[in-house]
Amino acid sequence: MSKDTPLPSAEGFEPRIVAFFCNWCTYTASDLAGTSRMQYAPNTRVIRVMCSGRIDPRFVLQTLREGADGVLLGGCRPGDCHYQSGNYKCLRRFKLLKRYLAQMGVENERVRLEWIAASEGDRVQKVTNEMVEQIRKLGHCRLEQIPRPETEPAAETHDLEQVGAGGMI
Amino acid sequence: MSKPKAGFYWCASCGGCEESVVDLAEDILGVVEAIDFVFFPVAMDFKREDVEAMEDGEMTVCFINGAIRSSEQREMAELLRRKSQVLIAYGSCSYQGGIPGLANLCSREEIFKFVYHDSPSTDNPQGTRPQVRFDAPEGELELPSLDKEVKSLDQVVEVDYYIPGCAPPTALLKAAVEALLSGDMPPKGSVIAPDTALCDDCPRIDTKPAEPLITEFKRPWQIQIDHEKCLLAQGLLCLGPATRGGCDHACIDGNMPCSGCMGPVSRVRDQGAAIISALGSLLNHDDPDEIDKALDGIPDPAGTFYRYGIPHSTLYARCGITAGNGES
Amino acid sequence: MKYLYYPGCSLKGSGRSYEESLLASFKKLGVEMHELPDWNCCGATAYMAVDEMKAFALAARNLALAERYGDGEPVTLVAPCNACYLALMKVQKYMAEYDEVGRTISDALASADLSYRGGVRVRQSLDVLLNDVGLDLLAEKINHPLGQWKVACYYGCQAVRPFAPFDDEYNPMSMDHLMRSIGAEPVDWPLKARCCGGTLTGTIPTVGLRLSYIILREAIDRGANVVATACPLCQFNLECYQSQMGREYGEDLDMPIVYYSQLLGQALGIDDRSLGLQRHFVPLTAAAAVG
Amino acid sequence: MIMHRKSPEDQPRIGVYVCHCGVNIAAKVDVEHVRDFAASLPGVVVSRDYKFACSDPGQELIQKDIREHDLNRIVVASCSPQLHERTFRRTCADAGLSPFFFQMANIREHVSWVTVDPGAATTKARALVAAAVRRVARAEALALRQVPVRPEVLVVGGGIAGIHSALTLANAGKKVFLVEREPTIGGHMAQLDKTFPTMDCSACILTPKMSDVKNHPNITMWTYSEVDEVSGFTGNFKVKVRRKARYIKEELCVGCGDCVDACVMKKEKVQVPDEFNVGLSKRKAVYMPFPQATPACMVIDPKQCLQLMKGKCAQTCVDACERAAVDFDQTDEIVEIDVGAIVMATGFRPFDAKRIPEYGYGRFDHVYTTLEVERLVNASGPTGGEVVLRDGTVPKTVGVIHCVGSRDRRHNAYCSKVCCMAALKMAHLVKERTGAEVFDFYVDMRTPSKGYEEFYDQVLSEGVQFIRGRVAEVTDWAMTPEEEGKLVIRVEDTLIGVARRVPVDMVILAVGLEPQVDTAEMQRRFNISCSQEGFFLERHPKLAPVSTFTDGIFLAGACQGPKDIPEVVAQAGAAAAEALALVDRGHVDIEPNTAWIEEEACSGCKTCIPLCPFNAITRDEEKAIAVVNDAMCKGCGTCVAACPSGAAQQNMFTDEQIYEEIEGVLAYV
Repeated sequence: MSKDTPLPSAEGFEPRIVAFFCNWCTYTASDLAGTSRMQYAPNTRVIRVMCSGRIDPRFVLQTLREGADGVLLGGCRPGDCHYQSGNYKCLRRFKLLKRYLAQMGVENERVRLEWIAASEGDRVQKVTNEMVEQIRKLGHCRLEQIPRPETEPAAETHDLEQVGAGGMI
Repeated sequence: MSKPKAGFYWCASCGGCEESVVDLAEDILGVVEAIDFVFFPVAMDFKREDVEAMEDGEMTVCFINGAIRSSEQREMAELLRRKSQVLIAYGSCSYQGGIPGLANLCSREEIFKFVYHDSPSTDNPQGTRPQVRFDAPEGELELPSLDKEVKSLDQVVEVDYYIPGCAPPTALLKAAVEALLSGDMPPKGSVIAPDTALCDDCPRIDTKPAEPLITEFKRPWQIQIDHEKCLLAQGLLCLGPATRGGCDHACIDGNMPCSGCMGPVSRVRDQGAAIISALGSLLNHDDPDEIDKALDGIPDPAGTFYRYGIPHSTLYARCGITAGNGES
Repeated sequence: MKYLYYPGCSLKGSGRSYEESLLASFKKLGVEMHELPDWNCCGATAYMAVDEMKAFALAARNLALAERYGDGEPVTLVAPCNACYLALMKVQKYMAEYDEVGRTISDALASADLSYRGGVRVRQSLDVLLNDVGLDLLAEKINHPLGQWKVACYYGCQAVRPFAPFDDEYNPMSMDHLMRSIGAEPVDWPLKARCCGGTLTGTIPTVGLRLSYIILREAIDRGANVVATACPLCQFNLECYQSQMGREYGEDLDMPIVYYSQLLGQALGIDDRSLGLQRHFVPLTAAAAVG
Repeated sequence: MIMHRKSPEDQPRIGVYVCHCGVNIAAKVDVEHVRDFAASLPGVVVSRDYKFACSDPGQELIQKDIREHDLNRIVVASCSPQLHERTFRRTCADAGLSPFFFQMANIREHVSWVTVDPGAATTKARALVAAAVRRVARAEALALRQVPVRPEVLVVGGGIAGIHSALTLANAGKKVFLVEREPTIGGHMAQLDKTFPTMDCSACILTPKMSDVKNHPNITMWTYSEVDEVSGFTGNFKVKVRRKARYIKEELCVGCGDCVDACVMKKEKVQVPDEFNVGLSKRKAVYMPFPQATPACMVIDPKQCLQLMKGKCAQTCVDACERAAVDFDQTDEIVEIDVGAIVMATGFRPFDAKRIPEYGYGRFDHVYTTLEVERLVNASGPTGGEVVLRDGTVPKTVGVIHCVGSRDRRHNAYCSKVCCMAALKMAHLVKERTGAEVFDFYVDMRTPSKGYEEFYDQVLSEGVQFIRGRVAEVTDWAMTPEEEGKLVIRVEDTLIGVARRVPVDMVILAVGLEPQVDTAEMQRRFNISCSQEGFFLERHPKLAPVSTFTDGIFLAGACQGPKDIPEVVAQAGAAAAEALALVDRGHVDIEPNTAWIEEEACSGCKTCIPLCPFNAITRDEEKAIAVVNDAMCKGCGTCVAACPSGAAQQNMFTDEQIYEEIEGVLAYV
C-alpha cells in the first residue's frame, strides 16, 4: 500500500464553509443574527449576491476546488423572492447539481440550499451550526488534485515566425 | 529550405482522430507537400528510437491525440514535448480527457475488478490481472503501468494549442495547419475553433422558443425526432448552448442532439456546470417533487454533461479514486 | 378500518367494561381491533413517578412491538385508557426530541432485540370514533337513540394534556359531539378535563375525595344524570367512592359513572351485559329516574 | 449600459480601513492584526485601523489617503453594507473616486457580534478582508443610473395611519391615491369610543380628518378597493387597484339610508352581524358601516343580498332610492395607476380571543373583548352607550384581563403595547358608566408614555382593584353560593401568593394586536419582508424604521408592529416625509448592478430570455443575440448564472469578481 496523505484527525479540523447569500433575505437574516448577537460557529464566509438566482453551479464547484469543505446557498423562501422567482431557478439548478456531485463522490451534507427569510436570524445560526457539525464529522473535502505538468518543456523557443518562414503551402 | 517537420501521435484514444486526418481527402496532398511527417505511428513506420534521436525542438509541430493514462503515454508526451516547438492537443481526449476521461468516475481497482472479474463476458478463473513485470522465457518484460486517473495532455506537459472535437472537424485541422504555415497563430493556449456556442450557427435556432421549455427530459430513442425543430425544445438533452461551435453542426444535421464534444467556450470554466445551470433554469417546474421527477430523466448527469471532459472539469475526478494503491 | 389495540392493565381488570363495550361497539361499527400481541405495562402512574426512564422503556417496548407488527406498514395503535395513551405518546415524543432518552431507550430495546424508529401513531379511541369512523357513519348505525340521558362528558386530564392532538386542552368537545350523535344531551359544564383526584384518592384521601366530589357535584348541578368518562381511573374514583364522599360531604350521591363506549353501545343496540354494565356499583338505570 | 474597462495603467492601489466600531469590533477581532495582514495583500498600498471609520474624521482620513497615496480602490472592514455602504461610497465620490471602487467587508454583523472565540473571529475577519481586497481590484467604475420619479404616492390602508400619511403628502402638494379595502376609511380608530390617556372622543378627533381626506383636491380616495398587483420599482411603480363592485353608484348616493329602510331583510334573524359594532348589532344587506362613514355612501353586501345571490328580490331598495343609485349590474373595476412611492398603512387585526378557550370567549355570553366594549360604551353604539350585558343586566362586578394573546408563548411572544392602556381605559369607562366594582388582572403594567403612568394612577385612585397575575381561566363553575350565576376568574395573585377565585358579572379581554390575516400575501404582492411575528419588516430597527428593503415602499402604523395612536400618527408622518423626500427630488439613483451581454460571445441560444422576471431581455433578430434593456433590468443576475456561454455578465457581480471573492475567502488561511 502506498502512503496517501493521512486524513486529518477529527480534533483540530475546522471546516471552511463558503456561503452564498441573497441580498434581500438570507444576507439580511445573517445581519439580524449579528444585531441579535446570536453566537454561532465561525466557519462560514458569506459572499453576497443580489439573488440566489445569481448563484452559478460553477461557483459551487470552484469553491470546493479552492479548498472549501462545504458550500451553503441561501435564498428567500419560496414565493418571497425579491425578483419573483430567482430562488426557484436556484433550486432547480441546485437539485441537478447535487445529482452530479453525488456521482463525483461529494457527500450530500457538503452542499446545502436553505431558504432563510430576512427575519430568521436564528435560522442562520441553526443552519450554520448544524452544517459545521455535519462537515466536522465528514472531515476535509478531499477533491482529487488536478495534476500540472511537472517540468518546463525542454524546447526553449517557440519561434512562430520561424515556423511561418519555414512553410509555404 | 527544408519543410517543417511534424509528428502525429496517439495516446488513450480510439483512432478517430487519425481518421479525421484522412478525412482531409485530397487536401491531404497539400499538407504532405508542405509538411514532412517524421513521426506518425498509425500511418508510417517510425519508432520511438527515431524520435529520441531527434534534436530537442526538431519537430516544428506535434499533434497528440488521446488522453493520458499510462506510463508509456506520459513518457511519450514528455518526449514529444521536448522534441517539438509547438505541441497541439488534438481532439477531445487530448484536450479535455474525452471519453476515456469518464474512467475518472471509477478507481483503477474498480475498473480492474470489472474488466478482469465482474464483467459478464469475462472468463478468468485464475483471476489474472495485468502485471507491470512479467517473466517471459526471453527474460523479464516491463510493461507500461496504468495510472490511477485519466489526464488531459496539458495536465502532463505544457500544451500550446488545442483543437477540439471528437473527432476534430477537418476544417479546424486545415485551418490550424494553414495558420501554422503562415505563422499567423493565435495567442498561445488558444483553442483553435470559433468561440461561440453551437446555437450560434445551429440551423434550428429559429425554432427554439424563448420560454422555459423543458418539462421532461427524453432520450432520443423515446421519441420521433422532428427534423427541423430545436432538439432541446423536443425534450432532448442537447448540449449545444454550452458547447463550442465549429463542428458545422454535424450531429444536429444527423438529427442527434449535441453531446458536447467541442468543449466549452473560452469564458466558461466548466462546461457541465454551465449546462446544468442553463437547463436547470429552463426547467418548467417549481414544485420540488416535480423537479425531481423531471430530473430522473437524466440518469447519469456526470456522463451526460461531462461526457468529454471530466479530467478537464473543475472536480477532475470522483473524490477518493486515487486513495489506496489500486494495484492488483 | 383496522387498528392495533393496546388494552393496558385497567381494561383487563377494573376497567373491563370499558374494553367489553368498546370492542363490542367497534365491532358493530365495522372497525377491526387487533390486540397487540405480548403487550406489557405502559409504565404509567406510579412507575413514571419512581423511575421515569424505566417507565419509558416499558412503554417503548409496546411501541417497538407495534412497529414490528406493522412490518414496514404504518401502524396506528389505539390506547383507550388515558394513562396508557399519554404514556405511549410521551415516550414517543421524548425519544424523538431528547437524544439521551432516545439513546437510552434504544439501547434498552436493543437488549431485547427490539428497536423503535417512531413509526407508530398512538391514538385515543375517542379520536378514532370522531375522526375516522365519523359522526355521519355513527348517525347511520344508531338504532336506539338515548334521549333520556343528560351526559356530563368527563374527559379527565390525560387525554388532552399536555398534548392535545385531537381536541382542545381546556374545553374538549369530541365526547360531547359523540354523545349528541347518539341522541343523548351533553351538558355544558366547565370541569371536563379537571383532575378527578387521581391516585390521591388512595394516598391522601381528603384531597382526592374532595377533587372527585367537585366533579360530581358540578355534574349534578348542571343537570346531568350520568357521567361519561374516557379513563378507567376517573371512572373508578368517581364511582367507587361515592358513599365515602356522601359521608364526608353529607349528601346522598347516586350518580352512574359509565364509559362513553357503554352509552355508544346501548345506542347501537348492544345488550347491557355485553357492555359490562352489570359490573358497575351505581347501576345505569337507577339514576335515570333522578334525571 | 455604463461600463468602463480597466486601462492597463490603472493598476489597483488599494486602501484598507479596519474599523474598531468602538469596541463592537475591536473587543473581539484583533484589528491591528487584520490591518497588518491586509497590508501584506497584493495591491494594498495603505492599511489602517480606525476607531470609527464612519465618523467624519474617519471619512476624512480615507479621503486624505486617496489624495496623498493616489489610492484608486477602497476597502472598509466594518459593519454590514446595508448600513454604511452608501456612506463610504459618498466618501469615495467626494474624494473624486468612483463610488464603485469601494468594497465593504462585514466584520461586525458577520464576525464580531456572532463569534465567541476572538482567534476565530480574527481569522474570519482576515478572510473577509482578503476577499474584499481581491474583489475590489476587479471593480469597475460604474455610474449610478438616474431614473425620473413619478410625483404621485399610493397610500394603502385608510385607518388613522393612512389618513395621516395621505393628508401630509397631499398638503405638501402631492397627488395621493388612498386605497382602503373596507367601504369606509377610518379603520379601527373609528370604532373606538375614547382615546387614552386624555379621553378625547375618538370620533371627534378622527372624523374631521376623514372628511379632509374626502374633500382634499389632491387625494383620490378609493374605498372598498384593493391593490391587486404591483410592478415596477422605486419612483415608477405600476399598481393595479381593484375597485370592488359596491352595487351603489358612489357619485349618486348621498347616504340618506332610504334603501336601508326599504331592504327586505326586516327580520333580525336573517340579518348579519354588523362588522363595525363587532357583531353586537345586526345589519341588512344594504348598509353604511356607521353614520360618519366616509364616503357617506351605501354598499350592498353581495353575500347577503337576495338579488345578488339568487337573482330574486322585490328590489325595494331600487324603488326607494330617489337618485337611482342602486346598480345591481356593477362589476369589479380594475384601475391602473403610476406612482413614485407607496406607503403601507394596512394596520392590524385584533387577536381572536376564541384561541384561548380557557377564557371562555364565544362560550360565555358575558365575556367581551376590549373592542366590543368600545362599542358598548359608545353613545352611537348598539346600546346607546349603556354598558348592559347580553342578558340586559348592568354588571355590578367586572374583570379586565390583560395580555390576552400577547406575551404568551402559545400565541404571540411579543407585547402588544397598547392593551395595558386600553384595559385601563376600559376599567375607567366601565366604572364611570356603571359604578361597578372593577378588577384588573395584569401581568406587568406597561404604561411608558406621556401621561400614561398618570392615567394609571388616576384609575388606581378611582378604586379599581389591581391583581397581579396571569389569569388561568374564566369559568362558570361556582364553588360557593356567591359564585352562583357569575363568571369566576381564577388567578394566582402573585403579590400575595395565593390562588384566588374572583366572581364577576362581566369579563373584558384586552386582546393583543396581530398582523392582518393577509400580511403574507401583501408581503409578496408588494415585495417587502415580514418579521418573525408577521408584521412588515422595517429596513433598520433604529435608522430606517419606516423604510422597507424595497426602495420606495414605506411603512406607517400598526402594520409594522403594535402601536398606539400617537405613535401611529408620528410614524405615518415620518413615512409621508420619506415618501415626499423621494418623490420631491424628481429622480432616483439606482444601483448600476444590471446585466449586460457581451455581443461577440453570445450564441443567441435564448436561454436567458425566459428567465428574466422583468422581461428585460429580448432577442436582436438581426444580430441573433440577446440584449438586456438596462432600464428594465433590476439586477438579480439570474440570467448571468444561467448563461452557458459566459456572455451575460452583471455589473458589480461579474463572474470574475465573484471568483476573486471565492478565492479571497479561502486563499489566506
